[in-house]
Amino acid sequence: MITALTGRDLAVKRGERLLFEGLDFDVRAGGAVVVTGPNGAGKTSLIRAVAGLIAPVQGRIGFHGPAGPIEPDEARRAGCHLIGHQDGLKGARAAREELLFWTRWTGGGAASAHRAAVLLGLERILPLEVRLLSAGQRRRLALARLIAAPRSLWLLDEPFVSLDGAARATLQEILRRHLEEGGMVFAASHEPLPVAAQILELGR
Amino acid sequence: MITALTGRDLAVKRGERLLFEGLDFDVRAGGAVVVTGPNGAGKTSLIRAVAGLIAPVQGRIGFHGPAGPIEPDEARRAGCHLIGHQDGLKGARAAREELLFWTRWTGGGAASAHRAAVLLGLERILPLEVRLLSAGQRRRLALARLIAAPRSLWLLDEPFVSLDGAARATLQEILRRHLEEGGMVFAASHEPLPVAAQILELGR
Amino acid sequence: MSAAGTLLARELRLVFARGGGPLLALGFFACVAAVLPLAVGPAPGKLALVAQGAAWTALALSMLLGLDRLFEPDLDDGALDLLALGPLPLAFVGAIKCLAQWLVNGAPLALAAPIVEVALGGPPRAAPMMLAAGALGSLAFAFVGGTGAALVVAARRGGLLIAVIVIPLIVPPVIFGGVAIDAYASGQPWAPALALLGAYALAAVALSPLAMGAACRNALG
Amino acid sequence: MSAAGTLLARELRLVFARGGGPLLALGFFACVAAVLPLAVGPAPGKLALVAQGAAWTALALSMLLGLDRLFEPDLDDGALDLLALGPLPLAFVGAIKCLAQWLVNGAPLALAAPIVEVALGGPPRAAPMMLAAGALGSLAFAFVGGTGAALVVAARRGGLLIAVIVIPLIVPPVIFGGVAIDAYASGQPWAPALALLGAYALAAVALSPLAMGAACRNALG
Amino acid sequence: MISALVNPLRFMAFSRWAAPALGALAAALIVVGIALGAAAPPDYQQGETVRIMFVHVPAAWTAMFAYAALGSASFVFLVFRVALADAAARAAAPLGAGFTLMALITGSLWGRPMWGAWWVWDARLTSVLVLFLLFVGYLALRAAIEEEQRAARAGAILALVGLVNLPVIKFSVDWWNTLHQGESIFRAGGPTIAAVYLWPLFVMGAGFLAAFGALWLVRIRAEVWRRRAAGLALQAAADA
Ligand code: HEM
Ligand SMILES: Nc1ncnc2c1ncn2[C@@H]1O[C@H](COP(=O)(O)OP(=O)(O)OP(=O)(O)O)[C@@H](O)[C@H]1O
Ligand SMILES: Nc1ncnc2c1ncn2[C@@H]1O[C@H](COP(=O)(O)OP(=O)(O)OP(=O)(O)O)[C@@H](O)[C@H]1O
Ligand SMILES: [Mg+2]
Ligand SMILES: [Mg+2]
Repeated sequence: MITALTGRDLAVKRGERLLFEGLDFDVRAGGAVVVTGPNGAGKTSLIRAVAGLIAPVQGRIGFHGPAGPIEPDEARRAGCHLIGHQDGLKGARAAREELLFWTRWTGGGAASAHRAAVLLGLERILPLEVRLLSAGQRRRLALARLIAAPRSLWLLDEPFVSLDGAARATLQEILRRHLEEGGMVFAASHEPLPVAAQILELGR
Repeated sequence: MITALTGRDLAVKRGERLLFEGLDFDVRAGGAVVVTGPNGAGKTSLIRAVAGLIAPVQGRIGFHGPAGPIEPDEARRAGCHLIGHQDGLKGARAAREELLFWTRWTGGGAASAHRAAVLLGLERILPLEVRLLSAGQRRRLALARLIAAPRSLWLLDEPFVSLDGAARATLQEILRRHLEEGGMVFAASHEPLPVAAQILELGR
Repeated sequence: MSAAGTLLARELRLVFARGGGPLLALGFFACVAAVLPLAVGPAPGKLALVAQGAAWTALALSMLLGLDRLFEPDLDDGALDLLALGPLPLAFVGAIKCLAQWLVNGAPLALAAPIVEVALGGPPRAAPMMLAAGALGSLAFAFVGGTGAALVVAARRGGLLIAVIVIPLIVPPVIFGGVAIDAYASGQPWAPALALLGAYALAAVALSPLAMGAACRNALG
Repeated sequence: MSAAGTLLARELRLVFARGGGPLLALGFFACVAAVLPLAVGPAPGKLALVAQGAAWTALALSMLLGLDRLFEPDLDDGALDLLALGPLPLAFVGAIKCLAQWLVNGAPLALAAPIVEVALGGPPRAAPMMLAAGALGSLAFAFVGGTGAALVVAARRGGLLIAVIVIPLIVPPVIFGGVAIDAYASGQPWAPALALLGAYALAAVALSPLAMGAACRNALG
Repeated sequence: MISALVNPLRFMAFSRWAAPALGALAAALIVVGIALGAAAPPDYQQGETVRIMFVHVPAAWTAMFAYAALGSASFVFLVFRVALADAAARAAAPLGAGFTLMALITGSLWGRPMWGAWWVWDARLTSVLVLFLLFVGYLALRAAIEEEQRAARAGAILALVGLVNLPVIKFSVDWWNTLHQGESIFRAGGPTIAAVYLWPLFVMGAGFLAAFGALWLVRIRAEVWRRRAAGLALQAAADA
């Protein structure tokens, strides 16, 4: 259970290009950070760095639990969840299979997976192969996977992409609730989030 | 050169599910249609039907040139361009390679490809492999491919996805100009287009 | 540059990127040539008897590699949609893909076949026929294999189906080639078998594009 | 269900979906068995001489099929990111993938090997060793091949590298197995060769997960 | 006849009596064939085993005929978009697989005494095995594609492509110095089999073909019914 996330003096490089440096942030339980900036500024890269998928060339990312600092790898294994530009869903498998697998993999159970599916209005499409889903349905499936897992730190890379109005509202509601319950959100987005959040502006 | 697109009494099925029926639309040179509706309503399917990638179960789609009706296949081969949820770009190839290939394939030349790249601010990233691009940069590359090709009917499936403010503005400008020049736009989108357009509302 | 030319250039690059180009096929081919003797064991002459057959088989199998990547990626990432909106019919697109497959994998394999055959201890005099049969055969394999790949892509089920569907189709050319090589090596009349192989290759080149085009269309829907 | 169990279940399904499961490998295997004789020609007995070697080679090659699909899809569609955020270290994930590969392809191939060997006209008495060597060998091939696939995916280059990287790694087990089978069939002492094969397999199972884990990490960055 | 095949209703009417009639004919022919075959003297070199021929050869012929039927039905479906033709193709495949298997089994039963081996990798034997694989592949492909129409089209294309194998089977014996019997019946210059064997062979052949025809019609009818049922189910789902 992660209760705080801190970044200190972060710098991330892709290839030879330095995307940003000297970046600091603090998120506490119930808090959110929104990363904004033009295309290619480094939002996704920052999120991946927090997820431990990219090593920053400088600075450090710290995770804290109720009982003080947690070893980052451990924190990520047990406390983080990610929604990226790619959703990691296999087109040839049934939506239900994928939802169940990822939920279990991240420590959730069939019950919570089912609840998530209902919340996002996926019941009807669960039997379909993922490749048959519409873009928005697919995105909802990824979101269902997120909320079905008992993880407190959500890393969201443009979570609203290709959602319709109704789904957006649902997601905003979900985010609000997650924060109320003491979760944390670290999101990259081109549109404002409905929750009070620290804004990290990259690429200026 | 397509100067008019008409749909009459269209019905499209996916699997056993009837997405919509009795759909009519008319687009003339300089005109636009925007397809709206909730996720899974059938926007993408409709666009793919117009592109000839899905056969409607009923109704007909007609293309007209200055000299009267054009045989659909022919019209699509010479006059249509498509931007879908998937961009068909190969991650392992350089952005420039992909842009040039698709431009040539759709009848454009290196010059127009270059102009498009400049217009969308892609010069710097053209040498990169596509997989290294950010989501928005990748989307811009797809857009560059679209405007570099001398084709009058644009089929756009959520063209604004993952573009930043600046890029959105550019795209809106591009759309405006395309219409002024007598082009046609057939778009699916969850957000309103900046141009006067006939609205097709699916899924009610 | 003509549309066909552009497409061919792209396909050639993709085959390279995908399979490491000729080197994958050749590597596999060489691997067989290297592994077979090891597996057969040192006893001299044993291998020589089947050298031509082994080389021919290895060539046929090498051509099957990477078939499942011929159409699937383009279908999955949406490139096939745009190819369908291009100036050339899908049949033509399929043909060009197979041609690229042959240029990058088939031709080098045909050139390597005699070497492998001799390396396995086969009679050097069989070499020319290895080359001829290799060239024609790989052409047939490329196009027939492409047809199988295009049919299977609609099922989104890769390997098994391709194998089940393509194997029956490549058996005839394998037979013809095997006979031609055998006959040539043993000084019997080889022309008829080679002619049959050529005919099959021609038929494949001429007809399978239609099948591929129809199959791709079918997969797109 | 434990995380490992869930993952294994998924991987098994994916290997099935990807290659049509055992049937792809078996189909390829059968294809070799069907094509080789045709290529070699009808003259009886010729083939029998190399039956074991051919079967063993075919098995080794069949195990190489679909290796390039072991990690690449998960990397491309972002699944690997989420696997990295899971409860198990990537090394473990890699090991499970290879295990699935072996369960779905390797084991059935081992079972089929004696049949193919006999079908090619080899001595039935060699069958037990075909089975033993097949089981151990395919295990080694699965893990070594997996390592190669992981290394390659980090380099984003398909087949070529796999061939170049994996082939040298699988040559030793191929030799050991070939020798063991040969010795067993001809009544010579076979234990040492088989022991070597077993040792290699064990080493592969023990060490390659570390390599895979590191390679995947490196691919993600 | 053709029009009857194209129009489902008239086909159903026609097949209602045609199927049983063909079945009866098949039964009669096969009984006579068996009798003639049993009456035929043992071959001077093959002995009693020669009688296997009376099953083996007709089975082989019927297998090839079945594939021809599959191919032509597929052609009609692809070109003229006749749904019934697809039903016919689908119905023919399993039957063809069955007869092919029969030819393979009887053949290898015959091979044991004649060649001292159940199986040899000979061009004809292999090409028949290929025929079997083609039937299997056709069924597998159809099974692997969920959507009815898509599966039908893919299958039809495959069936057409597979037609190349028929001449290979037919002429493999000439193209390759096989162990297998050369053309001895339908060959330029008349048959080389003694009349005592030829007659039972022909009668059995006709019987097998008739049997195939009967079974085929029955299966097509079943397929048509299945589709009607599916259609009704959809209707119900839509109305509900
Ligand atoms: C699995 C083994 C075998 C298979 C798959 C097989 C297959 C076939 C096929 C497809 C035909 C039809 C050829 C045609 O009419 O064009 C045929 C005909 C025939 N087979 Fe076999 N056969 C097998 C074994 C044998 C054996 C062991 C014998 C006896 C030595 C035999 C004797 C014949 C004869 C006499 C004919 C009729 C000759 C002709 O008109 O072609 N077959 N077989
Ligand atoms: N090997 C490389 N060499 C140079 N630049 C690279 C390399 N790899 C990635 N980049 C650059 O790094 C940046 C990655 O940015 P990132 O994906 O984090 O952007 P982003 O803020 O998420 O943008 P978007 O809003 O489009 O998603 C891009 O500008 C890309 O061009
Ligand atoms: N084989 C199938 N069986 C049943 N339903 C299917 C099948 N294939 C596709 N569908 C449904 O068809 C619809 C396809 O919708 P489409 O992709 O056109 O939606 P869309 O309007 O583009 O949605 P989005 O806004 O999310 O992109 C989806 O609801 C999907 O679930
Ligand atoms: Mg991004
Ligand atoms: Mg859509």
